[in-house]
Amino acid sequence: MPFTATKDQAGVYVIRVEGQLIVGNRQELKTAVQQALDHDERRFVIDFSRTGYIDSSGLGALVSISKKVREQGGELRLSGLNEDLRSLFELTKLDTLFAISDTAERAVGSFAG
Amino acid sequence: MPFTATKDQAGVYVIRVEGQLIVGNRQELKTAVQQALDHDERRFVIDFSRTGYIDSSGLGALVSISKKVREQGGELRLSGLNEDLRSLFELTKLDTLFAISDTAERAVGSFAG
Amino acid sequence: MTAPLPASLRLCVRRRRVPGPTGAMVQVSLRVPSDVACIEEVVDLLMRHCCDGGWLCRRSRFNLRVATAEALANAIVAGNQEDRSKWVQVQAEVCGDEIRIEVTDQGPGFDPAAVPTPILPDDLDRPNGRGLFLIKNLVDDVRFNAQGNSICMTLRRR
Amino acid sequence: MTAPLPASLRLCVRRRRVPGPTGAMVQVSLRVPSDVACIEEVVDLLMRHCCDGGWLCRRSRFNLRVATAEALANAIVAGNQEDRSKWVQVQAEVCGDEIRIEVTDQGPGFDPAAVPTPILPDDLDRPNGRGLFLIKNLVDDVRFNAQGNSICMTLRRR
Ligand SMILES: Nc1ncnc2c1ncn2[C@@H]1O[C@H](COP(=O)(O)OP(=O)(O)O)[C@@H](O)[C@H]1O
Ligand SMILES: Nc1ncnc2c1ncn2[C@@H]1O[C@H](COP(=O)(O)OP(=O)(O)O)[C@@H](O)[C@H]1O
Repeated sequence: MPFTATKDQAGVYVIRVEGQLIVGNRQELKTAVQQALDHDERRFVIDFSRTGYIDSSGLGALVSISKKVREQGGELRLSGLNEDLRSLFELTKLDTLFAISDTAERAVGSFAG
Repeated sequence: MPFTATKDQAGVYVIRVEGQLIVGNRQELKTAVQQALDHDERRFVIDFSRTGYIDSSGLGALVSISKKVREQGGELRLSGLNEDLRSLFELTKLDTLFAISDTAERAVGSFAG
Repeated sequence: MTAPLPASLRLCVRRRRVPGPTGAMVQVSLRVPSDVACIEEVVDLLMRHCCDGGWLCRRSRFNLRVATAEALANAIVAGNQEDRSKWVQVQAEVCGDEIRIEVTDQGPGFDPAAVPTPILPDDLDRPNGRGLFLIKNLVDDVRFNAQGNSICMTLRRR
Repeated sequence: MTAPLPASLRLCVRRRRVPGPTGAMVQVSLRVPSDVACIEEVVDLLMRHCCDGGWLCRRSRFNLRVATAEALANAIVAGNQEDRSKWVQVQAEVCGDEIRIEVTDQGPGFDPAAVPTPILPDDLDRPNGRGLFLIKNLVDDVRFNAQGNSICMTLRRR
């Protein structure tokens, strides 16, 4: 499975992207977040510490997800971006659109109690 | 490096075969043992716990090494053979020629103090 | 992600110890079905056969992976419209310090000059339009044929 | 062990979703130089392209690896005498529940019936002569051409 989701004690929904986030599987990520929203989850971390690469469709999916989460009054943070992955966000200026933490733990911790 | 050698406290020379032991690299193993013999090592364990496969040249190299070690008054044990690797020794009846231990630790321990 | 059924595929690799007639040390050609589920495997095959060992630095390998995945996605989705009767042809060559990857689809082509830059503040929340921009920023040179159904990306070793 | 310089090599892979004219789902051909340093990579390439996913059980994959490495070693060393101007041709096919691997060298061939069994107690400490015996015991069927410079090994899925 390319995505594994866990809900932490503080009620934050953490999704880890294993492998690639690309045109062939981004829909699965969108569906996973939508289902969680439908189950009243509102705090999301998408973690990339085990991700190889992301293509423009993957970046686009993150943009859509971020919008959806905001529209439903939720919050989204990204975490675990290595130098290579981070460069994709910087090139596309998406680093200005997303809240980004170093690690999933920090991302979880940064949600207001 | 396909072979890593360590000398343990009890004075046993343990060589680990990493990857394959085949026609393309068996000479390196023979050389490693010969050099150790030249440095007066006499107790050898060759460990296969990190080995993928062995071909007939690799088996043949072990036979030659075993003979050399015996001729110089030394002892050789093999260890770490998984089920697949062990089947090669059984097919060729070489399991009757070699002293075989489950683990490198047991092989080391089985040398007379 | 691997496709549940392995997709049909044709791969040819020609590797030389000394440069061949075109100067190439490695030539790889791939015929890929118009199925996005193939992209990851094709990227892996190209990287494995073209960038084996320490030939390219980590960042360059990453950039090439992303650029190749992008070009394949464009060829399969925008070019061939995921029509399974159409193929995507990939040619890769390692020549000296350069690697060239050419991706050709059977679609009508397009005018790359007409594609807008996707990084204006107002466009940041658009879900698409970043593919060509990424490619151009990740490799050293990008060219299209006149029809626009074939892209050639060059990355230089540094 | 990977060769310090990547060896020259020609690899063609043809993979289908439905059986082709010969019934094959996967066809792989490889032209390999007469260099024992290539064996490991060739075995890996064959396994990757023929036995991807869980198609074969662990033991069968192991047996096929060893048998293929053996056949390549015989072709390169006994057949082509490590003469770099000679090649080894490998053809592999996956058809239904069978995988066939054929290894052909450019040597004079030999008479496999004349090769003695290497497991007599007195022969156990001989350093060679176990290759064909291993092959025969690791796969389901072994055939040679009349000349003896081509071996075809078949392994059935169980
Ligand atoms: N191979 C192609 N064939 C036809 N049109 C293409 C091709 N590649 C790109 N395009 C066109 O260029 C546009 C921009 O592509 P791109 O920057 O990759 O973003 P996106 O694919 O997300 O729209 C696409 O929407 C498509 O109209
Ligand atoms: N492809 C080949 N061409 C010529 N002779 C071969 C070939 N394969 C095997 N042989 C002959 O068969 C003998 C037995 O081979 P084998 O059982 O693999 O043991 P080994 O290679 O260790 O001698 C070899 O010594 C060689 O004389």
